Amino acid sequence: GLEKEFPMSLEEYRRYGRQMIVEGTGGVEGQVKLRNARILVVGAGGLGCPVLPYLAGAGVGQIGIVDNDVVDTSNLHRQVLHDSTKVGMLKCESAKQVLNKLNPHVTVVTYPLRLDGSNAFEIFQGYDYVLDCTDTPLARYLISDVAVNLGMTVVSASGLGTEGQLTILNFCNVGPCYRCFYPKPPSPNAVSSCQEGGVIGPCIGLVGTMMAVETLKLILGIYTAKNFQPFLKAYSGFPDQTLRTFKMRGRQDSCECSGKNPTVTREAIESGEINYSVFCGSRDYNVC
Amino acid sequence: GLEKEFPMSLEEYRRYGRQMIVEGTGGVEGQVKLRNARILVVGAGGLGCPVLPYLAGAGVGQIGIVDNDVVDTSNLHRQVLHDSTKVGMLKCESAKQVLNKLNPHVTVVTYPLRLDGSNAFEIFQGYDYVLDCTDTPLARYLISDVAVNLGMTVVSASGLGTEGQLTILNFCNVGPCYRCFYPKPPSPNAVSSCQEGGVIGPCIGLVGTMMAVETLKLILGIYTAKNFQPFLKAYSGFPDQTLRTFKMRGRQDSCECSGKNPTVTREAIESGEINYSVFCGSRDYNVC
Amino acid sequence: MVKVKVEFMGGLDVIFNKQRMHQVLIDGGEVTIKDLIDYIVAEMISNKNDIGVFVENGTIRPGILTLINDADWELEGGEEYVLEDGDIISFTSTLHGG
Amino acid sequence: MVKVKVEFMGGLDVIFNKQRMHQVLIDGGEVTIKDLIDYIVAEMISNKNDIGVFVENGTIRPGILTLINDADWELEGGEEYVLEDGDIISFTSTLHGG
Ligand SMILES: [Zn+2]
Ligand SMILES: [Zn+2]
Repeated sequence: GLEKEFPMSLEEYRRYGRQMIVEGTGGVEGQVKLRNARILVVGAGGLGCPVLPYLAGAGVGQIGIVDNDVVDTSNLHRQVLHDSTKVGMLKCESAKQVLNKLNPHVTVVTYPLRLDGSNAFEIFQGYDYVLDCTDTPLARYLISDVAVNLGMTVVSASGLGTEGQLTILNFCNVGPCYRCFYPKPPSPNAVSSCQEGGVIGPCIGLVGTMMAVETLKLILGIYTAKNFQPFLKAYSGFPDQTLRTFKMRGRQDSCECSGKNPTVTREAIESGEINYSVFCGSRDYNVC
Repeated sequence: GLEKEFPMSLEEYRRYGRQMIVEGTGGVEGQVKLRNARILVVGAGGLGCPVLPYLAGAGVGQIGIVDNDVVDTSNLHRQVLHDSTKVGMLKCESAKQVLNKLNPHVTVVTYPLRLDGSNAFEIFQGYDYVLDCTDTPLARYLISDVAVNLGMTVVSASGLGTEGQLTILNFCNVGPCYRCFYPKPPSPNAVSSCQEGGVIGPCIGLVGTMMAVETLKLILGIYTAKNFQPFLKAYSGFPDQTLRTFKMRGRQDSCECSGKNPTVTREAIESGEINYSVFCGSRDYNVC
Repeated sequence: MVKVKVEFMGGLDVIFNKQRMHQVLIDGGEVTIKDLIDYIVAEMISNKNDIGVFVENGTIRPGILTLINDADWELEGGEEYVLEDGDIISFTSTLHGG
Repeated sequence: MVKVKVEFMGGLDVIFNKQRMHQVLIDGGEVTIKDLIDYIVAEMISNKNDIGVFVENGTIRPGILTLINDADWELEGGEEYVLEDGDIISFTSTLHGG
C-alpha cells in the first residue's frame, strides 16, 4: 500500500535526509528502525543532557526519561539541556520541553520518580534499550539486574573530573552484565560523586554523546551477536584528549545475575530480597 | 579590596563550584580566566551547537557567534541547539537565545554575516581565541590566515559522515597554521559537504564537544609553548568508536602565511588580493 | 628482572603523586601481577593510609579494573599472569558520576 | 619484500571497496612510500576513474594527509621514507563539513 511505498512523510524525509544518506545507516529502512525504537534514559544529568537531544534529533520514536531530581544552578555548567529559567523544575519535564520543540515527531514520556526494585520492571518493559546515565553504584547494579532479567541491552556510562567510561551490558543476552565486571560492590567510601569530585562539563558531555552514537548503532544493527566483543571505553580529557578501548571479559558463569545459577531474579528484586542499599553500603550518595 | 578577596559573586561560586574543584582547572583563578576570556565561534551548525552551550555553561565571559544562515528542518538532527519553532530564524540569534537562558552571566554577541577578507579582522580583534566550526575549505583558509596575521590561536574541527578531525592552529604564534598542513587547496570536486555526504548528529556533536574541551584547556593554560606538540585528532564513530592522535609537522618556513616570507598578509587579505574563491575553486559549497 | 609500564587511571593517580604512568623494574624470575601488586603497595604508595584505596583483603579493591595491554586481566589469567618486558599494566578506578 | 598495513580514512575507503585496512606485500629491496603510492594506484584502486581522488600530478592529491605510524610523513622524510615491516601507513582525506 501507500505506506509501504512511502513509509515516511515528506517532512520526515526532509528532517532526516542528511543522516539517511550516510553509509551504514540503512537509508529509509534504518530511519524506520529509529522511528520504531523506544529508548529509556535513566538520568537527565551530565550524561543525559547530550544523549537526549541527539536521540530526539535522529528520530527515535519514543524516549522515556526517568529522573526525580530538579534543575539546580550548580548543575548548569554540565547539564546544558536545562537552563537558569528552569531552576526548581523537574529535570525530566525540563528535558521533555526541549525535546518536544526540537522534534515534534518524537513521543517523550517522563517518569519523575526514583528507580527502585519495585518500579523498574514495569517501566523498563515498554522499551527496547536502556541507557544508564545515573550516578551511583546502586543505580548501576539495579539497572543492569533488571535489564538482564528482561533480556534488554544496556548502554552504560559514567564520568568524573575529566575522565569517563562507557560500556554495553547484556548485549543480546550473551554479553557480560555489570555484575560480571563487578561481582562485589566498591566500598562506599571509595566512591566519589560529581558533587565531591567535580566534573568538567564537556568531558562528561563527550561521554554522553558517545552513548548516543552507541545507541544509534544498536538500533541500526551495526552490532550483531557475531561481531560484538565486550569492551570498556575510557576517555580522558586533560591534559590530552584520548579514548582507549579495553577488551573485556565475557559473561561469567559465576555471575549472580547473568550466570548459570542466578540468584538475582525478578522475584528477588521486586520483593526487596535484594536490598541494594545494604549491598552498596549505607553512605548517602549525592545526586550528580 | 573586596574584589580581590571575593573575585566572584556567591551565585557564580554556586554555578561553577563543581568544575572549580576539578584538579587542573586552577580553582578560582581558573574561573576568573574563563570569565575574562572572549571566544569567537564561527559557525553555529553541527560543531557550533555543542561547543556553544558548554562554553557558556563553563562561564566564558564573552562569546561571539558568526553565522548568516537560518535554521532549517534538515539541520535539526545534528544542530540540536536550535529547534523546530525557530525554523527560518538566524542561527546566531537562535543560539544567543538559548545561551542567554542557560547562563545570564555570559555576554553573547552575534554577527549575522558571511565572514570574508574585508570583515574578518575587525571581528576577530575583539577575541582571544577563534573556533573554526565552518564547513568549507574557503572559510578554513580565511580563518587561519586572519588568525596568523593577528597572532591568535585557532581551534579547528570538521566532520562528515561518521568521522571527524580536530587540530589547534597557530598555537602561540609558533604552531603550524592551516596552510602549513595544506599549502595547496583540494580540488573543488574532491570536497564533500554534509549536504551531499550526510552526517550523523552525535558524531559531529562529539567533535564539537572535543572543541569545547580544547578551548577550556587553552584558556586555563593547560597547553604551554613548552608542552604543545602539533597534532591532528581523527575520530571515527562507526563501526567502532575510536580517537586517534596523529603527530603533525610544525610551522613551515615555506608557508605563505606563517613562514619566513609571508605573502598572505593582512593587507593582501583585506584588499582582496588574496581571492579565496579563486584559490579554492569556483564550486558552490552548500552550507552544512 | 622484568620492566613494565604501570598506569593509574580513573583518579587512582591521586595516590601515586598524581602521576599516571610509571616505569617499573622488578627483580626475580617469574614475576606475576600478584607480585606487581605487592610491589606497588610496598614501594609506590607514598602515604600508607592510601593502601586501602588500592587493595582490599589481599587483592585489588572491588571497583578497580586491571588491564594487561588493554585487555581485562580475567582474559589473561588474572593474578597469576606472568609479566613480560614491555607490558603495560593499567589499573582504573570505576567511575560512578553522571 | 616488505609487509605493511595500509589504511584509508576520511571517506577514502570508498575507492577501496569500502575497506579501511589492507595488508600489503611489495617486492623489492628498498621500498619507499612513493613506490607504495604507485603500487596502490596500479593494484588497489578497482575503478580507474577513481585514481584522481587519490593522486594528482604524480603525488598524493592536495587535501589528503599521509601518516607513517601515526606521524605526519613530513616528519619522516615524505615520499622518500623507506618502508619497514609492520609499518602502518595511513591516508586520510581532510574533512570540511561542520
Ligand atoms: Zn553477569
Ligand atoms: Zn603556516
